[in-house]
Amino acid sequence: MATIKVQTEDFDVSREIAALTAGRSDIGGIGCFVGVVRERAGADQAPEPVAAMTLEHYPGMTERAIARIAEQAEQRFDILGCTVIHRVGTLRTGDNIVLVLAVSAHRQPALDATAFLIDWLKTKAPFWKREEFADGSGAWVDAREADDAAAERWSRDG
Amino acid sequence: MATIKVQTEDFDVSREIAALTAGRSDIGGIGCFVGVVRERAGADQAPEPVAAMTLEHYPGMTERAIARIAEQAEQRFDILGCTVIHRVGTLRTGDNIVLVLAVSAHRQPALDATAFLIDWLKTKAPFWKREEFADGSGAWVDAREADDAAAERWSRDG
Amino acid sequence: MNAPTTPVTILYFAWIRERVGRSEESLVLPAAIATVADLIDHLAERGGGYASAFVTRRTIRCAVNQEFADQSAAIAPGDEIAFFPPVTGG
Amino acid sequence: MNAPTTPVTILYFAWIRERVGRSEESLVLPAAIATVADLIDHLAERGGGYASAFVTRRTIRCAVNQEFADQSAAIAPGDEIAFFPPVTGG
Repeated sequence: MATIKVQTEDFDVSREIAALTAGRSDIGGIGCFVGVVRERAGADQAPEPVAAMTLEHYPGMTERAIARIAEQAEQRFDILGCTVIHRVGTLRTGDNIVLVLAVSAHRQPALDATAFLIDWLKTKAPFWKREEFADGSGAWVDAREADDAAAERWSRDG
Repeated sequence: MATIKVQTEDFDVSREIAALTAGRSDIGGIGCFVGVVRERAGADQAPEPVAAMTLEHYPGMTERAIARIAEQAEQRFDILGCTVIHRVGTLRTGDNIVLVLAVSAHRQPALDATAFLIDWLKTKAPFWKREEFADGSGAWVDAREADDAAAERWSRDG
Repeated sequence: MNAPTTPVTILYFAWIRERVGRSEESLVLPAAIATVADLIDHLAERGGGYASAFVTRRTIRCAVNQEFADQSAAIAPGDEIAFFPPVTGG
Repeated sequence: MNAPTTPVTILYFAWIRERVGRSEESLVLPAAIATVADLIDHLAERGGGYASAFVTRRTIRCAVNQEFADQSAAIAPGDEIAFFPPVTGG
Protein backbone atom coordinates (compact mmCIF):
# COMPACT_ATOMS: atom_id res chain seq x y z
CA MET A 1 0.00 0.00 0.00
CA ALA A 2 2.99 2.25 0.56
CA THR A 3 5.00 3.72 -2.30
CA ILE A 4 8.65 4.09 -1.33
CA LYS A 5 11.38 5.58 -3.48
CA VAL A 6 14.99 6.52 -2.81
CA GLN A 7 16.23 8.50 -5.77
CA THR A 8 18.57 11.23 -6.96
CA GLU A 9 15.90 12.88 -9.14
CA ASP A 10 13.46 15.49 -7.91
CA PHE A 11 9.78 14.65 -7.36
CA ASP A 12 6.61 16.50 -8.27
CA VAL A 13 4.12 16.77 -5.41
CA SER A 14 1.02 17.04 -7.61
CA ARG A 15 2.05 14.02 -9.64
CA GLU A 16 2.70 11.93 -6.52
CA ILE A 17 -0.68 12.95 -5.06
CA ALA A 18 -2.36 11.97 -8.33
CA ALA A 19 -0.63 8.58 -8.28
CA LEU A 20 -1.64 7.90 -4.67
CA THR A 21 -5.29 8.95 -5.12
CA ALA A 22 -5.94 7.66 -8.66
CA GLY A 23 -9.24 5.83 -9.06
CA ARG A 24 -10.24 6.18 -5.40
CA SER A 25 -13.45 7.77 -4.13
CA ASP A 26 -12.90 7.06 -0.42
CA ILE A 27 -10.19 9.65 0.26
CA GLY A 28 -11.27 12.79 2.10
CA GLY A 29 -7.93 14.15 3.27
CA ILE A 30 -4.37 14.25 2.00
CA GLY A 31 -1.58 15.08 4.41
CA CYS A 32 1.74 16.12 2.93
CA PHE A 33 5.17 17.23 4.07
CA VAL A 34 8.10 18.34 1.94
CA GLY A 35 11.55 18.83 3.42
CA VAL A 36 13.72 21.37 1.65
CA VAL A 37 17.44 22.31 1.78
CA ARG A 38 17.69 25.65 3.52
CA GLU A 39 20.58 28.04 3.68
CA ARG A 40 21.08 27.55 7.43
CA ALA A 41 20.58 23.86 7.62
CA GLY A 42 22.25 21.95 10.44
CA ALA A 43 22.61 24.77 12.89
CA ASP A 44 21.22 28.27 12.77
CA GLN A 45 24.59 29.38 14.09
CA ALA A 46 26.50 27.82 11.18
CA PRO A 47 29.37 30.10 10.26
CA GLU A 48 28.62 30.03 6.55
CA PRO A 49 25.50 29.71 4.41
CA VAL A 50 24.97 26.18 3.13
CA ALA A 51 25.71 26.06 -0.59
CA ALA A 52 24.94 22.39 -1.10
CA MET A 53 24.09 19.25 0.81
CA THR A 54 25.06 15.69 0.06
CA LEU A 55 22.84 12.89 1.25
CA GLU A 56 24.44 9.49 1.75
CA HIS A 57 22.38 6.40 2.53
CA TYR A 58 22.65 2.65 3.05
CA PRO A 59 21.25 1.06 -0.12
CA GLY A 60 19.08 -1.93 0.69
CA MET A 61 18.67 -1.13 4.35
CA THR A 62 17.18 2.29 3.51
CA GLU A 63 14.25 0.88 1.57
CA ARG A 64 13.73 -1.79 4.20
CA ALA A 65 13.75 0.76 7.05
CA ILE A 66 11.31 3.07 5.24
CA ALA A 67 9.01 0.16 4.45
CA ARG A 68 8.93 -0.71 8.14
CA ILE A 69 8.17 2.91 9.09
CA ALA A 70 5.34 3.00 6.53
CA GLU A 71 3.96 -0.28 7.88
CA GLN A 72 3.94 1.22 11.37
CA ALA A 73 2.06 4.27 10.08
CA GLU A 74 -0.52 2.06 8.40
CA GLN A 75 -1.00 0.06 11.59
CA ARG A 76 -1.24 3.06 13.90
CA PHE A 77 -3.41 5.39 11.84
CA ASP A 78 -6.57 4.83 9.86
CA ILE A 79 -4.95 5.69 6.54
CA LEU A 80 -5.66 4.39 3.05
CA GLY A 81 -2.11 4.66 1.76
CA CYS A 82 1.13 6.61 1.93
CA THR A 83 4.11 7.67 -0.16
CA VAL A 84 7.66 8.35 0.98
CA ILE A 85 10.27 9.66 -1.46
CA HIS A 86 13.73 10.52 -0.16
CA ARG A 87 16.37 12.00 -2.39
CA VAL A 88 20.07 11.16 -2.15
CA GLY A 89 23.15 12.71 -3.74
CA THR A 90 24.03 16.37 -3.95
CA LEU A 91 21.28 18.95 -3.48
CA ARG A 92 21.34 22.76 -3.50
CA THR A 93 19.55 25.36 -1.38
CA GLY A 94 15.84 25.26 -2.15
CA ASP A 95 15.94 21.71 -3.50
CA ASN A 96 13.44 19.16 -2.23
CA ILE A 97 14.89 16.49 0.08
CA VAL A 98 11.95 14.37 1.15
CA LEU A 99 8.24 13.94 0.42
CA VAL A 100 5.73 12.31 2.74
CA LEU A 101 2.09 11.78 1.75
CA ALA A 102 -0.66 10.06 3.71
CA VAL A 103 -4.30 9.73 2.64
CA SER A 104 -7.36 8.94 4.72
CA ALA A 105 -11.14 9.27 4.74
CA HIS A 106 -10.74 12.07 7.30
CA ARG A 107 -8.14 14.74 7.90
CA GLN A 108 -6.87 13.75 11.33
CA PRO A 109 -5.36 10.35 10.48
CA ALA A 110 -3.81 11.85 7.33
CA LEU A 111 -2.20 14.68 9.31
CA ASP A 112 -1.10 12.44 12.18
CA ALA A 113 0.41 9.84 9.84
CA THR A 114 2.28 12.55 7.93
CA ALA A 115 3.83 13.90 11.15
CA PHE A 116 4.63 10.37 12.34
CA LEU A 117 6.30 9.41 9.06
CA ILE A 118 8.59 12.42 8.94
CA ASP A 119 9.46 12.17 12.65
CA TRP A 120 10.39 8.51 12.26
CA LEU A 121 12.24 9.02 8.99
CA LYS A 122 14.45 11.53 10.78
CA THR A 123 15.52 9.03 13.40
CA LYS A 124 15.02 5.53 11.99
CA ALA A 125 16.11 5.63 8.34
CA PRO A 126 19.82 5.38 7.43
CA PHE A 127 20.51 8.73 5.77
CA TRP A 128 23.35 11.11 6.57
CA LYS A 129 23.61 14.72 5.51
CA ARG A 130 26.84 16.50 4.78
CA GLU A 131 26.66 20.26 4.37
CA GLU A 132 28.97 22.10 2.02
CA PHE A 133 29.51 25.76 2.79
CA ALA A 134 30.07 28.62 0.39
CA ASP A 135 33.72 28.89 1.50
CA GLY A 136 34.42 25.32 0.32
CA SER A 137 34.44 23.71 3.76
CA GLY A 138 32.02 21.00 4.75
CA ALA A 139 30.64 19.17 7.77
CA TRP A 140 28.46 16.19 8.58
CA VAL A 141 25.21 17.30 10.19
CA ASP A 142 24.90 16.26 13.84
CA ALA A 143 21.80 14.36 14.89
CA ARG A 144 19.42 16.63 16.77
CA GLU A 145 18.16 15.58 20.18
CA ALA A 146 14.92 17.37 19.28
CA ASP A 147 14.41 14.82 16.51
CA ASP A 148 14.80 11.92 18.91
CA ALA A 149 12.32 13.59 21.25
CA ALA A 150 9.83 14.08 18.40
CA ALA A 151 10.05 10.42 17.40
CA GLU A 152 9.90 9.32 21.03
CA ARG A 153 6.59 11.13 21.40
CA TRP A 154 4.94 8.52 19.16
CA SER A 155 6.22 5.73 21.40
CA ARG A 156 4.59 7.35 24.42
CA ASP A 157 1.33 7.98 22.53
CA GLY A 158 1.23 4.50 21.05
CA MET B 1 2.22 37.11 4.04
CA ALA B 2 -0.75 34.78 3.58
CA THR B 3 -2.16 33.98 0.15
CA ILE B 4 -5.93 33.49 0.34
CA LYS B 5 -8.21 32.51 -2.52
CA VAL B 6 -11.85 31.53 -2.71
CA GLN B 7 -12.49 30.21 -6.17
CA THR B 8 -14.54 27.83 -8.30
CA GLU B 9 -11.49 26.60 -10.25
CA ASP B 10 -9.26 23.76 -9.16
CA PHE B 11 -5.77 24.40 -7.79
CA ASP B 12 -2.45 22.72 -8.46
CA VAL B 13 -0.51 21.81 -5.31
CA SER B 14 2.95 21.94 -6.92
CA ARG B 15 2.24 25.33 -8.46
CA GLU B 16 1.02 26.75 -5.15
CA ILE B 17 4.08 25.39 -3.34
CA ALA B 18 6.31 26.98 -5.99
CA ALA B 19 4.52 30.33 -5.57
CA LEU B 20 4.86 30.24 -1.77
CA THR B 21 8.53 29.23 -1.75
CA ALA B 22 9.79 31.20 -4.78
CA GLY B 23 13.07 33.02 -4.20
CA ARG B 24 13.40 31.93 -0.58
CA SER B 25 16.35 30.08 0.90
CA ASP B 26 15.13 30.02 4.52
CA ILE B 27 12.41 27.37 4.16
CA GLY B 28 13.20 23.91 5.51
CA GLY B 29 9.72 22.39 5.75
CA ILE B 30 6.45 22.63 3.85
CA GLY B 31 3.28 21.36 5.51
CA CYS B 32 0.31 20.72 3.27
CA PHE B 33 -3.25 19.47 3.54
CA VAL B 34 -5.71 18.86 0.72
CA GLY B 35 -9.39 18.16 1.42
CA VAL B 36 -11.16 16.07 -1.20
CA VAL B 37 -14.81 15.20 -1.94
CA ARG B 38 -15.33 11.59 -0.98
CA GLU B 39 -18.17 9.28 -1.82
CA ARG B 40 -19.35 9.02 1.80
CA ALA B 41 -18.95 12.60 2.81
CA GLY B 42 -21.14 13.96 5.59
CA ALA B 43 -21.93 10.73 7.33
CA ASP B 44 -20.49 7.31 6.77
CA GLN B 45 -24.04 6.03 7.21
CA ALA B 46 -25.39 8.15 4.34
CA PRO B 47 -28.03 6.13 2.49
CA GLU B 48 -26.59 6.92 -0.93
CA PRO B 49 -23.14 7.60 -2.32
CA VAL B 50 -22.44 11.30 -2.76
CA ALA B 51 -22.50 12.18 -6.46
CA ALA B 52 -21.71 15.86 -6.07
CA MET B 53 -21.26 18.52 -3.44
CA THR B 54 -22.14 22.18 -3.63
CA LEU B 55 -20.22 24.65 -1.52
CA GLU B 56 -21.95 27.91 -0.64
CA HIS B 57 -20.12 30.73 1.11
CA TYR B 58 -20.55 34.30 2.31
CA PRO B 59 -18.63 36.48 -0.16
CA GLY B 60 -16.70 39.21 1.61
CA MET B 61 -16.92 37.66 5.04
CA THR B 62 -15.26 34.46 3.82
CA GLU B 63 -12.05 36.18 2.77
CA ARG B 64 -12.05 38.25 5.94
CA ALA B 65 -12.54 35.17 8.16
CA ILE B 66 -9.78 33.23 6.40
CA ALA B 67 -7.41 36.20 6.64
CA ARG B 68 -8.02 36.30 10.38
CA ILE B 69 -7.38 32.55 10.71
CA ALA B 70 -4.13 32.92 8.73
CA GLU B 71 -3.07 35.84 10.94
CA GLN B 72 -3.67 33.66 14.00
CA ALA B 73 -1.53 30.89 12.49
CA GLU B 74 1.28 33.35 11.78
CA GLN B 75 1.15 34.66 15.34
CA ARG B 76 1.00 31.24 17.00
CA PHE B 77 3.56 29.33 14.96
CA ASP B 78 7.02 30.20 13.74
CA ILE B 79 6.05 30.07 10.07
CA LEU B 80 7.35 32.04 7.11
CA GLY B 81 4.09 32.11 5.17
CA CYS B 82 0.91 30.21 4.35
CA THR B 83 -1.61 29.66 1.58
CA VAL B 84 -5.30 28.84 1.89
CA ILE B 85 -7.39 28.09 -1.19
CA HIS B 86 -11.02 27.06 -0.74
CA ARG B 87 -13.19 26.12 -3.66
CA VAL B 88 -16.90 26.96 -3.94
CA GLY B 89 -19.63 25.85 -6.31
CA THR B 90 -20.37 22.30 -7.43
CA LEU B 91 -17.71 19.63 -7.00
CA ARG B 92 -17.71 15.91 -7.82
CA THR B 93 -16.29 12.90 -5.98
CA GLY B 94 -12.50 13.07 -6.01
CA ASP B 95 -12.40 16.83 -6.62
CA ASN B 96 -10.20 19.01 -4.43
CA ILE B 97 -12.09 21.19 -1.93
CA VAL B 98 -9.44 22.98 0.05
CA LEU B 99 -5.67 23.48 0.12
CA VAL B 100 -3.65 24.57 3.14
CA LEU B 101 0.10 25.21 2.95
CA ALA B 102 2.42 26.45 5.69
CA VAL B 103 6.18 26.91 5.38
CA SER B 104 8.80 27.22 8.08
CA ALA B 105 12.52 26.83 8.74
CA HIS B 106 11.71 23.57 10.56
CA ARG B 107 9.11 20.87 10.12
CA GLN B 108 7.20 21.17 13.39
CA PRO B 109 5.82 24.71 12.99
CA ALA B 110 4.90 23.91 9.38
CA LEU B 111 3.01 20.76 10.41
CA ASP B 112 1.35 22.40 13.42
CA ALA B 113 0.24 25.45 11.44
CA THR B 114 -1.20 23.21 8.71
CA ALA B 115 -3.29 21.28 11.25
CA PHE B 116 -4.35 24.50 12.96
CA LEU B 117 -5.42 26.15 9.70
CA ILE B 118 -7.59 23.26 8.56
CA ASP B 119 -9.13 22.78 12.01
CA TRP B 120 -10.04 26.46 12.21
CA LEU B 121 -11.26 26.66 8.62
CA LYS B 122 -13.70 23.88 9.44
CA THR B 123 -15.31 25.84 12.27
CA LYS B 124 -14.61 29.53 11.71
CA ALA B 125 -15.03 30.20 7.98
CA PRO B 126 -18.51 30.70 6.48
CA PHE B 127 -18.83 27.77 4.08
CA TRP B 128 -21.72 25.34 3.86
CA LYS B 129 -21.73 22.00 2.08
CA ARG B 130 -24.75 20.47 0.43
CA GLU B 131 -24.44 16.88 -0.70
CA GLU B 132 -26.25 15.59 -3.74
CA PHE B 133 -26.85 11.87 -3.84
CA ALA B 134 -26.91 9.56 -6.84
CA ASP B 135 -30.71 9.16 -6.49
CA GLY B 136 -31.23 12.90 -7.03
CA SER B 137 -31.91 13.80 -3.39
CA GLY B 138 -29.75 16.22 -1.45
CA ALA B 139 -28.98 17.34 2.09
CA TRP B 140 -27.03 20.05 3.84
CA VAL B 141 -24.13 18.58 5.78
CA ASP B 142 -24.49 18.85 9.54
CA ALA B 143 -21.67 20.43 11.51
CA ARG B 144 -19.63 17.80 13.30
CA GLU B 145 -19.01 18.11 17.02
CA ALA B 146 -15.64 16.47 16.37
CA ASP B 147 -14.67 19.52 14.30
CA ASP B 148 -15.55 21.89 17.13
CA ALA B 149 -13.49 19.73 19.49
CA ALA B 150 -10.53 19.77 17.08
CA ALA B 151 -10.62 23.56 16.82
CA GLU B 152 -11.15 23.93 20.56
CA ARG B 153 -7.94 21.99 21.16
CA TRP B 154 -5.96 24.96 19.84
CA SER B 155 -7.68 27.28 22.33
CA ARG B 156 -6.61 25.04 25.18
CA ASP B 157 -3.06 24.72 23.85
CA GLY B 158 -2.76 28.44 23.22
CA MET C 1 -24.52 57.61 12.40
CA ASN C 2 -27.30 56.24 10.23
CA ALA C 3 -30.81 57.60 10.52
CA PRO C 4 -33.50 55.26 11.91
CA THR C 5 -34.96 55.08 8.41
CA THR C 6 -31.74 53.60 6.99
CA PRO C 7 -32.49 49.90 6.41
CA VAL C 8 -30.45 46.94 7.53
CA THR C 9 -29.40 44.32 4.99
CA ILE C 10 -30.31 40.78 5.94
CA LEU C 11 -28.58 37.82 4.29
CA TYR C 12 -29.59 34.14 4.46
CA PHE C 13 -27.38 31.17 3.69
CA ALA C 14 -27.70 27.40 3.17
CA TRP C 15 -30.95 25.81 4.41
CA ILE C 16 -32.02 29.04 6.09
CA ARG C 17 -31.90 30.71 2.66
CA GLU C 18 -33.87 27.82 1.18
CA ARG C 19 -36.59 27.99 3.83
CA VAL C 20 -36.87 31.78 3.78
CA GLY C 21 -37.00 31.63 -0.01
CA ARG C 22 -34.57 34.47 -0.66
CA SER C 23 -30.89 35.23 -0.12
CA GLU C 24 -31.13 38.91 0.78
CA GLU C 25 -33.54 41.63 1.80
CA SER C 26 -33.58 45.17 3.18
CA LEU C 27 -35.59 46.10 6.24
CA VAL C 28 -36.11 49.32 8.15
CA LEU C 29 -35.86 48.15 11.75
CA PRO C 30 -38.92 48.83 13.90
CA ALA C 31 -37.89 50.87 16.94
CA ALA C 32 -38.37 47.90 19.30
CA ILE C 33 -35.66 45.83 17.59
CA ALA C 34 -32.31 46.30 19.34
CA THR C 35 -30.59 42.91 19.04
CA VAL C 36 -30.20 39.99 16.67
CA ALA C 37 -32.58 37.98 18.87
CA ASP C 38 -35.23 40.70 18.51
CA LEU C 39 -34.80 40.55 14.73
CA ILE C 40 -35.18 36.76 14.72
CA ASP C 41 -38.45 37.10 16.67
CA HIS C 42 -39.63 39.74 14.23
CA LEU C 43 -38.80 37.60 11.19
CA ALA C 44 -40.26 34.41 12.66
CA GLU C 45 -43.57 36.24 13.26
CA ARG C 46 -43.94 36.55 9.50
CA GLY C 47 -44.81 32.83 9.53
CA GLY C 48 -44.41 30.49 6.55
CA GLY C 49 -40.82 29.95 5.44
CA TYR C 50 -39.53 32.44 7.98
CA ALA C 51 -41.18 30.62 10.88
CA SER C 52 -39.76 27.35 9.55
CA ALA C 53 -36.27 28.81 9.09
CA PHE C 54 -36.09 30.19 12.63
CA VAL C 55 -38.00 27.45 14.49
CA THR C 56 -34.91 26.10 16.32
CA ARG C 57 -33.09 29.17 17.56
CA ARG C 58 -30.04 27.39 18.90
CA THR C 59 -29.12 26.04 15.46
CA ILE C 60 -29.01 29.57 14.01
CA ARG C 61 -25.64 31.27 13.70
CA CYS C 62 -25.30 34.91 12.75
CA ALA C 63 -22.85 37.58 11.73
CA VAL C 64 -23.17 41.34 12.11
CA ASN C 65 -21.16 43.33 9.56
CA GLN C 66 -19.32 40.16 8.52
CA GLU C 67 -18.17 39.23 12.03
CA PHE C 68 -19.59 36.24 13.89
CA ALA C 69 -21.93 37.54 16.60
CA ASP C 70 -24.10 36.18 19.40
CA GLN C 71 -27.85 36.53 19.15
CA SER C 72 -27.58 39.05 21.98
CA ALA C 73 -25.51 41.37 19.76
CA ALA C 74 -26.88 44.90 19.22
CA ILE C 75 -27.87 45.90 15.70
CA ALA C 76 -28.40 49.33 14.19
CA PRO C 77 -29.55 50.90 10.94
CA GLY C 78 -27.06 50.27 8.10
CA ASP C 79 -25.82 46.96 9.53
CA GLU C 80 -25.40 43.82 7.44
CA ILE C 81 -26.89 40.91 9.38
CA ALA C 82 -26.47 37.34 8.15
CA PHE C 83 -28.20 34.15 9.31
CA PHE C 84 -26.83 30.70 8.60
CA PRO C 85 -26.42 27.21 10.08
CA PRO C 86 -23.15 26.11 11.74
CA VAL C 87 -20.39 26.19 9.13
CA THR C 88 -19.28 23.00 7.37
CA GLY C 89 -16.42 24.01 5.06
CA GLY C 90 -12.86 22.79 4.93
CA MET D 1 25.20 -22.26 8.83
CA ASN D 2 28.29 -20.54 7.45
CA ALA D 3 31.73 -22.02 8.07
CA PRO D 4 34.08 -20.05 10.37
CA THR D 5 36.13 -19.19 7.30
CA THR D 6 33.18 -17.37 5.66
CA PRO D 7 33.95 -13.66 5.99
CA VAL D 8 31.66 -10.94 7.31
CA THR D 9 31.05 -7.85 5.20
CA ILE D 10 31.71 -4.57 7.00
CA LEU D 11 30.25 -1.31 5.70
CA TYR D 12 31.15 2.22 6.79
CA PHE D 13 29.05 5.35 6.26
CA ALA D 14 29.38 9.12 6.57
CA TRP D 15 32.30 10.37 8.68
CA ILE D 16 33.15 6.85 9.83
CA ARG D 17 33.66 5.92 6.17
CA GLU D 18 35.81 9.02 5.68
CA ARG D 19 38.02 8.27 8.70
CA VAL D 20 38.37 4.57 7.93
CA GLY D 21 39.17 5.49 4.32
CA ARG D 22 36.96 2.86 2.70
CA SER D 23 33.27 2.06 2.40
CA GLU D 24 33.39 -1.72 2.57
CA GLU D 25 35.61 -4.62 3.43
CA SER D 26 35.49 -8.36 4.05
CA LEU D 27 36.93 -9.95 7.15
CA VAL D 28 37.18 -13.50 8.43
CA LEU D 29 36.27 -13.10 12.10
CA PRO D 30 38.91 -14.25 14.58
CA ALA D 31 37.35 -16.84 16.91
CA ALA D 32 37.36 -14.42 19.86
CA ILE D 33 34.97 -11.99 18.15
CA ALA D 34 31.36 -12.74 19.12
CA THR D 35 29.65 -9.33 19.23
CA VAL D 36 29.64 -5.98 17.47
CA ALA D 37 31.54 -4.51 20.41
CA ASP D 38 34.26 -7.14 20.00
CA LEU D 39 34.52 -6.22 16.32
CA ILE D 40 34.81 -2.50 17.15
CA ASP D 41 37.69 -3.29 19.54
CA HIS D 42 39.34 -5.41 16.87
CA LEU D 43 39.05 -2.68 14.23
CA ALA D 44 40.16 0.12 16.56
CA GLU D 45 43.31 -1.85 17.37
CA ARG D 46 44.38 -1.39 13.76
CA GLY D 47 45.13 2.23 14.69
CA GLY D 48 45.25 5.16 12.24
CA GLY D 49 41.92 5.98 10.62
CA TYR D 50 40.24 3.03 12.33
CA ALA D 51 41.30 4.19 15.78
CA SER D 52 40.08 7.68 14.92
CA ALA D 53 36.73 6.41 13.56
CA PHE D 54 35.96 4.33 16.64
CA VAL D 55 37.43 6.60 19.32
CA THR D 56 34.06 7.61 20.79
CA ARG D 57 32.12 4.37 21.04
CA ARG D 58 28.82 5.89 22.13
CA THR D 59 28.49 7.93 18.92
CA ILE D 60 28.74 4.77 16.80
CA ARG D 61 25.51 3.23 15.56
CA CYS D 62 25.41 -0.13 13.84
CA ALA D 63 23.25 -2.50 11.88
CA VAL D 64 23.57 -6.25 11.54
CA ASN D 65 22.10 -7.64 8.33
CA GLN D 66 20.43 -4.30 7.64
CA GLU D 67 18.64 -4.08 10.99
CA PHE D 68 19.65 -1.56 13.64
CA ALA D 69 21.47 -3.42 16.42
CA ASP D 70 23.06 -2.69 19.77
CA GLN D 71 26.82 -3.06 20.16
CA SER D 72 26.07 -6.08 22.30
CA ALA D 73 24.49 -7.88 19.31
CA ALA D 74 26.00 -11.23 18.33
CA ILE D 75 27.64 -11.53 14.92
CA ALA D 76 28.48 -14.58 12.85
CA PRO D 77 30.24 -15.50 9.62
CA GLY D 78 28.30 -14.25 6.56
CA ASP D 79 26.75 -11.28 8.38
CA GLU D 80 26.66 -7.79 6.93
CA ILE D 81 27.73 -5.36 9.66
CA ALA D 82 27.47 -1.60 9.13
CA PHE D 83 28.90 1.25 11.21
CA PHE D 84 27.61 4.81 10.97
CA PRO D 85 26.87 7.94 13.02
CA PRO D 86 23.32 8.74 14.26
CA VAL D 87 21.09 9.23 11.21
CA THR D 88 20.25 12.73 9.96
CA GLY D 89 17.88 12.27 7.02
CA GLY D 90 14.37 13.56 6.48
